[in-house]
Amino acid sequence: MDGMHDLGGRQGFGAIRYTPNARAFHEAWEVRVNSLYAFAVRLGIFNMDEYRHAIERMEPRHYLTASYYERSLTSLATLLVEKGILTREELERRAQGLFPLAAPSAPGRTNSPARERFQPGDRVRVRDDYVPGHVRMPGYIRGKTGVVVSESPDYPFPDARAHAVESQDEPTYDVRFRSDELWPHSADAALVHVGVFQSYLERVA
Amino acid sequence: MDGMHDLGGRQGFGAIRYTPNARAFHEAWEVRVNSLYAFAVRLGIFNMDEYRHAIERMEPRHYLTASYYERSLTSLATLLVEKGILTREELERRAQGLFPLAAPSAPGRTNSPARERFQPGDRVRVRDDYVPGHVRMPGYIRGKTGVVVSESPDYPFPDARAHAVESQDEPTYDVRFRSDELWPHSADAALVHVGVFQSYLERVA
Amino acid sequence: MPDHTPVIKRTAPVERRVDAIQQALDERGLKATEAVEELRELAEEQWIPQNGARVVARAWVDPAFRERLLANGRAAVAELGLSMPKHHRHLVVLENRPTVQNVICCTQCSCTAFTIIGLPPDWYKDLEYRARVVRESRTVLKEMGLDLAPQVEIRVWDTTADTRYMVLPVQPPETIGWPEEKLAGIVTRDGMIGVAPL
Amino acid sequence: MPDHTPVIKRTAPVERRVDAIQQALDERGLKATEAVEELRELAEEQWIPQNGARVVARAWVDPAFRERLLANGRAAVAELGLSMPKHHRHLVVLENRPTVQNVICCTQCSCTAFTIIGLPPDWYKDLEYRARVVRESRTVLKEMGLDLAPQVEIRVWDTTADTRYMVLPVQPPETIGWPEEKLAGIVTRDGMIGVAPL
Repeated sequence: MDGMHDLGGRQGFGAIRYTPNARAFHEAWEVRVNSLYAFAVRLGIFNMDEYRHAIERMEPRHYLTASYYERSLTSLATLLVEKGILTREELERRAQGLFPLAAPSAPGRTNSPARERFQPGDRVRVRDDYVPGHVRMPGYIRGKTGVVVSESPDYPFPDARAHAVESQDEPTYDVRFRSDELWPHSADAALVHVGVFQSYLERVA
Repeated sequence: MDGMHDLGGRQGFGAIRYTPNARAFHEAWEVRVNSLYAFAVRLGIFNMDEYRHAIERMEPRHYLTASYYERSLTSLATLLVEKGILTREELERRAQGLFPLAAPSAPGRTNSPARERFQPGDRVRVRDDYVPGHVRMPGYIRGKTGVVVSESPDYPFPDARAHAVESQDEPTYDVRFRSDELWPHSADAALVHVGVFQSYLERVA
Repeated sequence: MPDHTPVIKRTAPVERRVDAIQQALDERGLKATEAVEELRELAEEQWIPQNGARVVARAWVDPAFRERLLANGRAAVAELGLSMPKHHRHLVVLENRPTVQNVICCTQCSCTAFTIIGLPPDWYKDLEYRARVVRESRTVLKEMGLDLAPQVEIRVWDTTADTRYMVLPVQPPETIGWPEEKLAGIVTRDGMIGVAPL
Repeated sequence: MPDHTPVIKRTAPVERRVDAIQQALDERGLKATEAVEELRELAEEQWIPQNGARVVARAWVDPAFRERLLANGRAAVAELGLSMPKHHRHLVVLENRPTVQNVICCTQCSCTAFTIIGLPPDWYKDLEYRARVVRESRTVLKEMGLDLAPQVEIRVWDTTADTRYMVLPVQPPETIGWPEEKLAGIVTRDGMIGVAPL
């Protein structure tokens, strides 16, 4: 989905709040959230693709203003409710207040029927796909052309696995894009490497 | 700029909070904001393009969570400060609290050197332009192809006028896009008409 | 020497922020408070949907006016004594037909022909309408209560320049023959935006 | 019959929301609290940047290990007793050179090779870094204190799949000949993300 989470290249954001070697956690509840979602994954209640997608499905204002671990918490709660483990009513009764959850999911999709094997050096274009459900193609590479650097091991296909749709595992390609191809005359010079699923790619003749 | 304001086609938003023939204003301060910015425009302190751009330059979280008239207020205050009429310190002292303003502007640009006159029926493509400053090309038409329906009177060129850059007035073209061209297989069927400045367009052979 | 200025940490309430600007301009002799009163009167009493309603009613009863309105909206509304801001150089009137529904939006801000159809309501300015109506037009209109037949073509108009739009709704058949003033009474702002039936 | 359920209107504080889930899972016999303690220990004491620092130090002193690390990161870190989650099927180690600076990010969420370089800090997960580093890499690095010479090429790696990345920094010349343990002491998580010099 073309959601609020798809931030790469979006303008208007301010300075990075950087301090060297900052801590990963600040409060005890953050560690608990991190453990609880990992625990639910370990129990097989949901997988990482479902987890990521439930974050993406958060109401955009909530997504943008929540901290990282509040986003994590919202995904965890949403999936526990969607999987029938808990109800929202129980959560709100226990929390003594509203417990905002993510919005329902759109349908998923399986692998592209036209997948091709690529070799290092091949020129590839990212398909002009608009996917209503989960997709791991950042919007900034859609329709853009790059060069294959390497092939990864096969991975579960996230567009399917976030939606319990049947699919085959497939490789991702490390595709190298020039920042000037991604944002012509409007980016610092750099090579941007993205791990692109085979289903998202087509060969450039 | 590819800012938070460029919302057309972004997914994840919920239901429209519609009530028939709802009021334009709810509180007296909203009417005052609307009058104050119109007054500043009338006095020639800033123009409408500067006004729109200062809204776009708001911190993205602020933009997304502020009401319409709070965005209007933020633009007004930002421009009064940038134009040297008031200082932020004075505003914060009078308001007895922080007065968030928009971020500084990137440079503007003048008309495209390669403008063409189009006729109704001409096929045109929206240039693949990435503009750091103000631009009235919604991201969803960038690189897309449509058909010219009509030509407007000449207008000031917003990409220049929002930044006090010299430019010539130019027409906009009413360009008709198929929603399926804009978001293939991922939109309700419709014709989407956009008023596109001449500088943003190139002919499709 | 320590700094004794108290630390200001919270964002001031929006109303106090408006006061701050208005007072600061007044103190500089710019007479903001006078202007606010004058412009309030325009915004609340002059720029109202009843203007557009008169235009629509006239177009329904007067075929020659309808033609002039479709050919040059700005000139035609001037015939009824209605004006538009100088920067709105062009008013395009969009004629609904039984098989064509026009809908107006502004995805990047919230522009409208406000002197004619009235200042827009919250839902028009909300992020939801701006994000969704261009991509999910039929779904959005149905959610809002306008469930169009499948054969009706939807045309969405995104107000990206200073051309302004106004929808000319189809006259309900049961109102044929009504006097112009009575007709104006059934035309709503939402109908002129294109999201509601009359 | 009137409904006497009190109306709940405010969002519960985030900590109470976490409690609600943890208690509800515990009451269902899922032993969430036990798991939280066990996973807390992993997150706070096992998945720490010192792991990656050991890897970097070994690569600096052992050219054969360095080659194995660049060829197959997952297998090479396992030699040092370090493991990665099953779904991280691939660890790509990015070798900085005097004229090449590699930088890791995750624009869509906040993925990292957390068992090796440690869980990421706020700034890595913040919207600012995610939005800006792919498009304004040199500007962002400079803001963060890494002012690269113009001839240094920047390579940004967006973690969009379950391949994980780790930057292998250039060994500072003044540390040549140091023992491996002492070398590990100068390697930071931010250095392995690629945003800070050593």
